[in-house]
Amino acid sequence: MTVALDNLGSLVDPLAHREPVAIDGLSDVATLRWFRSMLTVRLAEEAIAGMVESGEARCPCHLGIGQEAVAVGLAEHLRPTDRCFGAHRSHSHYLALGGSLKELVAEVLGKVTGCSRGYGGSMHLRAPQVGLLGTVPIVGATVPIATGAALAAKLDGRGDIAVSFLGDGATEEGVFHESLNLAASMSLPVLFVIENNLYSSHLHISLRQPNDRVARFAEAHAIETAVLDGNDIGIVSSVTGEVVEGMRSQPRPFLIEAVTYRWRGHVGHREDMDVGVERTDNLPAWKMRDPIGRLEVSMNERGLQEQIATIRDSVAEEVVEALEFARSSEYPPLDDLLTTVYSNSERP
Amino acid sequence: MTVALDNLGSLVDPLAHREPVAIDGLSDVATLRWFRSMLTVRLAEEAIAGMVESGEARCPCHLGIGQEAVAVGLAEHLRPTDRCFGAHRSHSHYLALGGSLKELVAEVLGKVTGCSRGYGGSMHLRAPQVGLLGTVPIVGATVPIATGAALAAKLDGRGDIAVSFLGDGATEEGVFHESLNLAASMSLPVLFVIENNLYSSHLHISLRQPNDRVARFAEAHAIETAVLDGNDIGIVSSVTGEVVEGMRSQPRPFLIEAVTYRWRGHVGHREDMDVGVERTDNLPAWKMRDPIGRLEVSMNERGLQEQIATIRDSVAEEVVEALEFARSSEYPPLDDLLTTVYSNSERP
Amino acid sequence: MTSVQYGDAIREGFQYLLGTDPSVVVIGQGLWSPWYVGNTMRDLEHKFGKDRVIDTPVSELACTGAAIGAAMSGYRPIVTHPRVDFALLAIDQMVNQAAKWNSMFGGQAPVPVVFRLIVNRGGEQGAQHSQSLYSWFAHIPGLRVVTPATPADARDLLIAATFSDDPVVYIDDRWLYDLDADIGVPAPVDLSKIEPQVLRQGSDITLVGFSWTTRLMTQAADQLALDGVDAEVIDLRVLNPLHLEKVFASVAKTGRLVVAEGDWSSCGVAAEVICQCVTELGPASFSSAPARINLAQSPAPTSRPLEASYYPTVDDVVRAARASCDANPKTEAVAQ
Amino acid sequence: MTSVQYGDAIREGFQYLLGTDPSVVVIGQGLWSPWYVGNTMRDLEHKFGKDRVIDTPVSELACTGAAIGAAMSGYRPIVTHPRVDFALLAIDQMVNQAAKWNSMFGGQAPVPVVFRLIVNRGGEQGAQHSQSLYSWFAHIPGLRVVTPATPADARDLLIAATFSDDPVVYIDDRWLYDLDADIGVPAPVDLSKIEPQVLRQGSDITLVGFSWTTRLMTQAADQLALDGVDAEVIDLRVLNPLHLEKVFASVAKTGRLVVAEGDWSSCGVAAEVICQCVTELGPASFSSAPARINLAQSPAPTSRPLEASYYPTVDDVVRAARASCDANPKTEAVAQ
Ligand SMILES: Cc1ncc(C[n+]2csc(CCOP(=O)(O)OP(=O)(O)O)c2C)c(N)n1
Ligand SMILES: Cc1ncc(C[n+]2csc(CCOP(=O)(O)OP(=O)(O)O)c2C)c(N)n1
Ligand SMILES: [Mg+2]
Ligand SMILES: [Mg+2]
Repeated sequence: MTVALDNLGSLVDPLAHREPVAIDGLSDVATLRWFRSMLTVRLAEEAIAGMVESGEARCPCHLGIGQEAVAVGLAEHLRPTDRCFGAHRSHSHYLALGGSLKELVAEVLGKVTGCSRGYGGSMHLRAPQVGLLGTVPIVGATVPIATGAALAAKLDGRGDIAVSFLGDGATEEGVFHESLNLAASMSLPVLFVIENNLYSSHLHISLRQPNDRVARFAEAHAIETAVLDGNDIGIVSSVTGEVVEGMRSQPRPFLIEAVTYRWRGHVGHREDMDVGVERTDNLPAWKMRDPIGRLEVSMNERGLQEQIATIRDSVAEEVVEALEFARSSEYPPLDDLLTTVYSNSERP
Repeated sequence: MTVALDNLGSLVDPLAHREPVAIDGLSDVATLRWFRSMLTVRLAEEAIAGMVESGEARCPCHLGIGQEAVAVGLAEHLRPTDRCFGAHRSHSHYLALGGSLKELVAEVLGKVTGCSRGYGGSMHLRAPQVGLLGTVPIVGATVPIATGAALAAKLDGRGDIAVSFLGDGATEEGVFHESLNLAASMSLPVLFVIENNLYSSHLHISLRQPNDRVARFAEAHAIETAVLDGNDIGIVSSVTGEVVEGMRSQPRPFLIEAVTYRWRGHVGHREDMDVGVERTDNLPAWKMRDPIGRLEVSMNERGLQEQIATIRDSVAEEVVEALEFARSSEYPPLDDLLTTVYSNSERP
Repeated sequence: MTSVQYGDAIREGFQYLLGTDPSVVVIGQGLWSPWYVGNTMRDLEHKFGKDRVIDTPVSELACTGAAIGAAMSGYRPIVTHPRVDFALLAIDQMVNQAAKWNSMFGGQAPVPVVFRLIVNRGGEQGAQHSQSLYSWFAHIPGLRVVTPATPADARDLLIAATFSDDPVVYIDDRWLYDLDADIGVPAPVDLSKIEPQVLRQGSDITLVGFSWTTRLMTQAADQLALDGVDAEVIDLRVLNPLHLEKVFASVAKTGRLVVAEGDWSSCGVAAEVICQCVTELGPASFSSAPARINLAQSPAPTSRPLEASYYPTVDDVVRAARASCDANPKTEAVAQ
Repeated sequence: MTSVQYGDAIREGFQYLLGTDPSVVVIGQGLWSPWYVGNTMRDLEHKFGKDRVIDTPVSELACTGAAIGAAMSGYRPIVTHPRVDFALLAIDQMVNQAAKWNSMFGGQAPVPVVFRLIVNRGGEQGAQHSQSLYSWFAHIPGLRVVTPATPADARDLLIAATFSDDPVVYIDDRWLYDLDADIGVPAPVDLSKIEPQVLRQGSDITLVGFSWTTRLMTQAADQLALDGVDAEVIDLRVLNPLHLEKVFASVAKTGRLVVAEGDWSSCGVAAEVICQCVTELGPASFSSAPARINLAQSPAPTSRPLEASYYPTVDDVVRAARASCDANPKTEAVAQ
């Protein structure tokens, strides 16, 4: 009759889990790849933050700075025939999967060279060639869509999986639970990846849910779960690698709860405000759990300083090039508007 | 990482749980009241079944024959200022709470003397004077409504509670889970009463969910639960009595999962068909777990045969009178149609 | 040509689709039960397997989203809601997601899904088991909406909808399931080429219907003919995108228009048809005021006599058509 | 009289309601954040307590249902959806439940709830953060729909909506939040008595708007006046039940009509207004074809230049009004 539920415990303590990423046994190449990929997300988003601040980027931008390890750690286990879906905060998903940086920045600026031809902005990203079938800002919307993509993958029978990236807030939408049940009762190979950053806009999870560990919802649907430190790319990668392999050989759902933290406000570039509400959280402490910093410490220990510096320069240059590309691109032609509604270009 | 979930075990075994209801320590009066109330539901529904079969009743009728103990066992702990809500199969909720039998039958026949003035039929019952604020057939719809009635009760601060009657199928609607979360995070005094009859129309729960014990959803929301034999009115009454008392003194949600079984098809009078699909279940065995029969055995042991016979006659007569009342009533006047849309009788 | 009922014709459409295209899957609540889908899916789950004809938990939103996800992954799913009313739980996926997906991604992301919604009303089912809401879907750019009125269309527009690369709302009506007609063999057609159909030529007045009201219009035309009124009957077939050229041509000829819609009047399809005729043709093309016929402006009641008064009848159409023909507004116009 | 902006006027309405009636509670996602609700709720949670001004989990359907349940239990809840788009997840509760509840129970079960939906678009937010869907709600009997266009209405119709015993959809528009006007003290009015308002008298043409397009109409009228066109501007205010007597009277006088709606055309409110004017007044009352102005018939794009071309402008209205005034259909009618 009584309910004893685990909560996230030390995983939400910014003073804990600051240890460097364990890279023993991992090749330099693999380590550097992680670093490069996370840094690409970080620097791209910092550049976008700058454009938001200056007013150059006008669409709503939700930055995942601080959360890079989740998508990057998973992405290396995925293949282009997998089907991934995100939401409003999906720059990291897009870039980690290998979406074009230039097309991302162009999209943010509303240019026709953007990944969505300038029709979507930051909240609507797509890169089907690398398996990202769409990210949209209605909270929870892509969860059942990913579940259906998993149904397709299961019917295809080629071991592909679907991935649904979502936040802790999205677990409050009923459709998330409906999707868990569909996936469980039909044994669909969909990986629910929850980036639990403890916030839904301005509201801490304690104001919205009776317990901060959202993996409990999957358990109630008899779905296997792993709850982990989402700021440790070593853990993310090793756990998701095993999970994805298992799902490919025996189609079934799985839920990863990756505990992480966003550094910027819910939307926009600021660190001191969430949707107009002043932040009172302990951001400085969380910054000590920086997923990139924790990897860098290990890399430094291994003596990769030089390579790190090279990557830094190279990524920074890529970002500069992407901005130039985006800025010099055109806006979509006006008469396109009515021919993008239907697939045959028929005007409504 | 692995999931070990209890299931309903012997509670779904029609060969188990056939023991007579334990009435030691219970007064004759109380026992007879249970019997009378359950029998009223049973005979009323059998009469309605007859009218469906003959074509006299035309609205869709979902009969709860076999499930009477749940509503009856709970109802005695409720008061008119509580707020109860049901769904498509709610004759038992209406009658157990004390709704007028005459008005029920009149409503089923679409007469203006019906509890909903002939505007609702079997699927839309209401008896606010006894705390039933509405039953409607959109699956899951009244679950958040009851949750909001609990919010009102909490704001009122008078110890009233809300009751949401729902089925196992309704737990597949996302809004059920959203409501659990609202109730848990706001500590709302809403009692979710799930009559788990193992079916949603023609589909057994094993075809729809990975586990047959739906209380697991409440547990995931840190809501206390009780899972019990819904065909044993003694158990239903003693458990719900304690639960309701606790909720009145300290507002919080609770979920009762009462395992039971419906004898008739999903809709209509037949025992051999569910929504056009032939039944292959073991109904004869389930009939041995008859909630009324199991009480009657105990009552016979106590020597209440004579009182039982009297009640039988009296309830049968009430049903006959209700049918006469309904048949001799008028249909609603035609020009009412447009004046029932808005509360001030304004025509749309 | 063989005579086939509307309900069976839908089943023929499903059989054709499942039999000829392995990417077609059907998913929805009640697919294995005649209570929910009538005879339109009879035995298909046995014939084509329960992994292609999927009966589901009671989760309208997730099932609809799942169909959309499968549509993005190489399949042509048809998701069925056995009542339009239940589909209201799935509106986000239909309207916020599917309808906008291609446009949101710059015209590069088609979603070939069919939302089959069944209008199932009458029989004292009441307010939550009665809706059609055609105009809601007709209002949304990005959706195609088809409302078959005949057995041939019931089958062929289902096939066309499934082979369309856009999200299509296909609305069939249980009241038409016993309507029969001779139909040929299925021949795939391009949905975007489907236009309204003139079912009866006439010169005195234009009667426009769709889905169930087309039947009303045809019956009313027969009755009007007895009185010497020669009505032209047009079945709209596709409500979105709405192509009214044939209706314009007809009204330009007859100068009189009655539109019937099995739904509420306010902001409905009939309002749209009348508005377009007036704005396109100009008021001077009308010999009398156009008229529309709709449901009573209330939720559906249950009680039998109320139900009878709630739904429009052939007589209502005949009356409106007669009133239109009796009026002589050209004189009024001069008088004004 | 003090000058108050539309956004602040809404806040005044809430303050009045929460301050005068203990049964009023406000519930919705984002109530404590200006990103979601602008300045319309500023500090109210501190002033009246977080148990009466409730920010919620991201659960649109349950929160809406909860407001309905509270409304059945003696409260007058206002549930807020910070974007109309999000409310699409709550359609079942709004349309299947609240709108039908009183009728389903024979007129004995009123549901005094307000659904406050905010139109929040532009700013490159895109297709899922742009919708208004006025006509959807105007289509549903049982709902009342109010769309304030002025600061006074923003406040007073919120109060009237809350004191109405029916479910009311109150739609405010972020684009109007900085509109200011002198308004008096709040005086409760009976929502069912609210009629369209003539904001400017004129004799040449009738311009009908609501919510944001009323502003367009007023500005267009000023511009037309410079050219000697004397436009009458009418703000609809309430879309359901729609009372058009004042519009009929105006069109009977001017013979010309342009309706503007910040939404798609097909089956929209403008279609309804034009349809009613034609069916009620007859085509002969029109000196030229009525016209409507709507959004481009596509999902909202993000890119700035596309956005600019997507939304109607004052110039669009002026152009349509001029075209109407230049036409001379009476001659055409004779010619036909
Ligand atoms: C259906 C819907 N409701 C509300 C919103 C507003 N909204 C945008 S993001 C967000 C918070 C989501 O939180 P979470 O899922 O934890 O993701 P995070 O922002 O933390 O990445 C909300 C409420 C929305 N976009 N869609
Ligand atoms: C939203 C919605 N979807 C589907 C239906 C059709 N339907 C009516 S009752 C029912 C089964 C519900 O099962 P359960 O909740 O277990 O209740 P039971 O019938 O067993 O009492 C279904 C699917 C409906 N009425 N509403
Ligand atoms: Mg979050
Ligand atoms: Mg059941």
